[in-house]
Amino acid sequence: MIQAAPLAVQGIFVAVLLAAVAIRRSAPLAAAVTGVGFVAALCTIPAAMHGAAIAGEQFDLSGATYGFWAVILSVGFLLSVMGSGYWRGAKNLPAEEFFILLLVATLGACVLAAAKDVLFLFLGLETMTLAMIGMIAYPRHRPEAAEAGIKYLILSAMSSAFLLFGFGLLELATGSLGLADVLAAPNTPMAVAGLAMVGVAAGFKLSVVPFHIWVPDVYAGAPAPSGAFLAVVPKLAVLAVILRATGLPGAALAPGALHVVSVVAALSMLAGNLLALQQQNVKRILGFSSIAHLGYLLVAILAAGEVGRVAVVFYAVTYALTMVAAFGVLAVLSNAGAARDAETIADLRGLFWSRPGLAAVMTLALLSLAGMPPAIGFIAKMYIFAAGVHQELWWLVGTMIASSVIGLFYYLSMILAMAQRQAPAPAAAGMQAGGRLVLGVVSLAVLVLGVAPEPLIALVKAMLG
Amino acid sequence: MIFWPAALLAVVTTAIAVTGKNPVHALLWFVISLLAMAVVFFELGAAFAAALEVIVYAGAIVVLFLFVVMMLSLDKAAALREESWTKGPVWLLPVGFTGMLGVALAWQMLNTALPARPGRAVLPAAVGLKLFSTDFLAVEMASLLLLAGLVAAFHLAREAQK
Amino acid sequence: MMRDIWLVPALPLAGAVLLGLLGGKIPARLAAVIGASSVGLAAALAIRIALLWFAAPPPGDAFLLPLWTWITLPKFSAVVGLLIDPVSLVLILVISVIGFFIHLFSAEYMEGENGYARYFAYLNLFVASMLLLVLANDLLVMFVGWEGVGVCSYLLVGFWFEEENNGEAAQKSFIVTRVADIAMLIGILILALRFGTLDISTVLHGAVSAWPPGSFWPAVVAGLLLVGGLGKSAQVPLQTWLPDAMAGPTPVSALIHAATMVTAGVYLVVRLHVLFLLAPAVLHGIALGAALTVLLAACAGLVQSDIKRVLAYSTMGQIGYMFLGLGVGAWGAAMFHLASHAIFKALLFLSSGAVSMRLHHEQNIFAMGGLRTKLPLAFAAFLVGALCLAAVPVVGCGFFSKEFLLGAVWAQNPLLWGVGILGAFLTGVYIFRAVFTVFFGASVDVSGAYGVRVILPLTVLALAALGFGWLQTPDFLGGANIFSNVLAPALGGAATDASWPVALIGMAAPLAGIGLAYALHQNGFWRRQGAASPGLFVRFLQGGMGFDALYRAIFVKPFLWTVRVLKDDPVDQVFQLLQRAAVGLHKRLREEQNGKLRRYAGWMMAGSLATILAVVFS
Amino acid sequence: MIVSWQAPASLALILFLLGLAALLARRNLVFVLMSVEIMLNAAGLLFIAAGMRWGTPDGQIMFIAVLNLAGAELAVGLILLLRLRGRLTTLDGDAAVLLRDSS
Repeated sequence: MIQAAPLAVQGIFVAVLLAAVAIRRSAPLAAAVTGVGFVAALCTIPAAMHGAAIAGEQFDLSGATYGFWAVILSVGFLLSVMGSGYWRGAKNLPAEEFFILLLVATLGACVLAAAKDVLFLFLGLETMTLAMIGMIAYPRHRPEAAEAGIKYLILSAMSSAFLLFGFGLLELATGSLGLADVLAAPNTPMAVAGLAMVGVAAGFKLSVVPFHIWVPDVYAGAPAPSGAFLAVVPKLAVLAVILRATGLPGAALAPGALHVVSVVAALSMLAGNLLALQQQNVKRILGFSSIAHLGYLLVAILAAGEVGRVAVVFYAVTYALTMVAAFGVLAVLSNAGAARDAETIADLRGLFWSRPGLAAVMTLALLSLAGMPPAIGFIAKMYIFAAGVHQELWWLVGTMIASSVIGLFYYLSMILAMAQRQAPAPAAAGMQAGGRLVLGVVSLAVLVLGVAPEPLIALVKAMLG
Repeated sequence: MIFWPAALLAVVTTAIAVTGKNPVHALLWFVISLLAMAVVFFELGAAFAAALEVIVYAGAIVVLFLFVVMMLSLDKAAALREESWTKGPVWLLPVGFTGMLGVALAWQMLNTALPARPGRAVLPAAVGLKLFSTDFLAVEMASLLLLAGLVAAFHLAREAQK
Repeated sequence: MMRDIWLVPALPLAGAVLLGLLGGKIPARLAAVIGASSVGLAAALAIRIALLWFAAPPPGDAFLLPLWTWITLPKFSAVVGLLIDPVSLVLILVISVIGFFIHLFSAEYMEGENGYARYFAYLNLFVASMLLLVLANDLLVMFVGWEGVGVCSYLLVGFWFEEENNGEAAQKSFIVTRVADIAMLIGILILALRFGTLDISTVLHGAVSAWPPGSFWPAVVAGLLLVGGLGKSAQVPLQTWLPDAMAGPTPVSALIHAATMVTAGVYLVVRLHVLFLLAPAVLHGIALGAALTVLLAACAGLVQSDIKRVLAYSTMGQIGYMFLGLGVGAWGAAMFHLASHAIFKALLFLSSGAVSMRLHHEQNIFAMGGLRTKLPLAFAAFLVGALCLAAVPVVGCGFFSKEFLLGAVWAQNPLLWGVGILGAFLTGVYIFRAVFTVFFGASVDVSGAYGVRVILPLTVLALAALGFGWLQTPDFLGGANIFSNVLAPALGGAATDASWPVALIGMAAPLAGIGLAYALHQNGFWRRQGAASPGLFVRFLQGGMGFDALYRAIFVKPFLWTVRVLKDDPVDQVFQLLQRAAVGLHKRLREEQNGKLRRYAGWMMAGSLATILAVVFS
Repeated sequence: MIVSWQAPASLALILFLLGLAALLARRNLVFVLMSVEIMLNAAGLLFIAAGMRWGTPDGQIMFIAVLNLAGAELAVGLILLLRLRGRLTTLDGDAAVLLRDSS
């Protein structure tokens, strides 16, 4: 079973980490074990890919899955490095559990991304969600974190109930819990209702309009590294599932459902950007921005075809890199022991003067989010645009352009705020060398891949086979 | 046919539980509802699930719930507040929404003619065999899920006990 | 050697990166050396390439250096490459050489300021973006430079911004240029969809073979691209951002107005002139808008008291002349005016900066006076610049380029030529208003001496301003055609010379303007105008002294109109309406983000219900 | 002993809706958590009904997974509820509005 080695390695490292924490509580050690775990899992991917193909029942071990695993594990690794710096600021808060939760949540996400079966899909999803709740509410001294945690817990449980009821209906209609069987269900009313309920739950996980309402509060309440995880990993995993599902034979959506998804995409793009307009809290802005970005991604999913699929994966990678960079800047600026993170625009004001490197990374991230060259976001948006034009989804493409314009306002006003002259803000406590390393790597990727994206695109194409 | 009375009991007790004012009473009604559900499971031939429903759900989960609620030591003011929070109009929109959803789902569900085929009891042995052969990874995953909950709860609870 | 062209934008870029990374860790002196030398090396390289080029032009008079493939889509691809042809060659020379002198000047001007290294980083990035813009072989790559220029100008304009009052102004200028860029992007996208590539020569060939002249699509595309160009070049109706951009340090204004940024619109039209020829209606629009800009800028220039604003409006007006030339198809003349304007406008800005350096960054011309003797170098430099700007015959490059340009306009449309002459007259009035007010009359106290980093740029630029014009002279002054011959392979042959009466009027108009400015200086009108801020217009009339009737016809009406237009700018209103609509929607939407869990669950439920019902019953 | 699939499926739907209505209506977080449990339990019942209809053990395995989640989630939920109560001295879900758009 070399093919599932990345999962096994992660599982082993969960056990190793638990043992390490049990023997000696030390945050640097826990961070190191976690980081090594992610790297080890990443290293097994090439070997796993070259293992003999097997027709497993539970996991879809295709190139696309390995691709998503690689991205998820990389994000996990980056966050483990970032987290080791971030939590150092909180003196009375043990950080070891954060790394356990991070490792478990990532494993859950990997299982979800690969699941071929409702049982594993559900278990992976909920493992990830539950660990994430712990990560969101992690700073115990912040009431906002607890509030964000319970809001996320209840609303995600509500969506899980919808998901389960939907799959229940689908099982009743088809007699199977295999994802392929369920999606190829005969078009009976019961199956349609089940798919609709599953779609609602997917909408929650992707946080698209009208299931977006929890996003800003939870992003704002979560500590910055958890916010980055929340913004990136669940979406990647769910996208992996959706991409696989839409690629299955006989999985074409009914025209009615297509229209619903189109409307959802358009509303997400517009509402996400409109909501972000006059916000003062950067985490909220990133939350709203993520809503809009998932709207763009839905356009690529609707476009389907080879271009659309490449666009989905490429955009997902772009989004992951950019969000990690943006949240990473906040994490480096923040002090985990404080009552709140450095998260308002006021905290960023004058950053170009006090911390030019950080400001440059943030600018790059914001340009990428805005879809401006030379950041990678530009290429990613071009791809979605091309996919939409290819399929002649004119009004969606038009909405995309219009909402991108709205988006530019707040992205660039943040850049302007950073460029404003002000007395330098007091530097955040703690040496966050790890955080800075992460930012360096990520921003380099954002820039280099924005200028020369061909290698990544070739890789994506190869992965999608 | 003990199914129907059990089902009726489950619905009624659940309704009482969710509309209740006193959380402790409501949880006790919820226990009865769960027991009635266990009976329903048993009637459906899922004896294993019925046992789990009694032991784990009614026996462990709700009892944990009860402990916590009792720790909260709710007073008279809380009861009065609860009274004002559950007045009639509060229910208008929720019931309207769920009603519409219910009609739609019931319509879809009952309009579907599944091929005629008698239902079949699934014995605990079959469940166990599947669980520990092909689905053994699911057991591992479930343990990880519990681990996630455990670690999160452990971390979050620690200071509260201080 | 040609293959080294990539170093020209890469050197300033490397300088920017180096300065950005090292930031405050290196001494200020070293930062200045890195900043100036990177552009200086680029300039040297550009000159060397130009010399090689003139010695032996490559076949086809164009050299393409493909770098790498940027985007490959099924129906679209973009290759990053650099294209040298006469047009881009002239522009990289202008940008890098003038950019170098501005860097040199900045090194002294900005001494002791906070963020010295960062300032040079931005400046280098600015130059690099502009070089990329003009060297790009592909519209998409060009757009990268285009946006880079925009971002850098924000950063540099924001360099001095204090916290409170920048929001409004920055937002406004941002909206204006953004709308322009989006229009341009849409135009580019149409081309991409139609031709599957944005390689400029492929697109132009495709356009010529696919679209008959005067047809619909070229007009639409040219119009959209033009909107982008108008936005960057601050032409009516997208001019409103330019006065706001005066908040930055003076050398930045020099860079924006002379070598980079505002000329991008002109370059865009010249580079794509084949496309614009397919859309005669758009060309007519360009000419009309340019005429309007020339007049508006001249009128506005007459009433400014901030010296940088006077120069800002003069830029608007001079770019208007270039567009006037473009509107009548005189591409070469427009390019010549671009180059000559770059020289004398850099000179004007730097010398005005040199003046305000010695006056504690004072910029109000009425707070100056009599500086002729106290700051002879600045005076001489500013005077040369002003003579060029006013197009005083034979003295400076401005005369030759304006003569060349207006001659071409006359051949096409005498009416537009008339507007141009009127503009030339007004230009003479307002720039010499500034000259007389600042350098003559009662004197103010100044102290300090200039270092070599100020003297050298002023001297070199002044000499260049005096000499550059002789590259292209009218027949009665020798008829040199060096400049237009250089551009001929890319832009076609030289324009015809105007007949002597026309040339004579063209020469007389600025002189008349200067005379008027002198007369008004002598009777103290300008000073009174400056002293009376509220009742400005009334005093304006009172001080007329017999010129009332003339004023009423020439200044007053356009002035009133200008004031009205600028007061509640109709274009601005549209932008504000859009902004208000977006903000209104935003407020409505955010009301639902009230933090209440039950409300959130309710929204999720409503969304789920709507989704499920829509899926189920469709 | 075995009934048709319609009866348990309808029962599951009714319980699901009861839980949903309570989730939407109740402000007391104790009841909200209980509603979540009811909804999850109803979904479990549906799986069991489906398993019965097709005679496969999948339904019951899903039920066990759901039960697993219900327990773990409740534990975390209760802890968070205790924390919030410590700060807010109330169990009102609508009172936890530290995070919102301050308009």
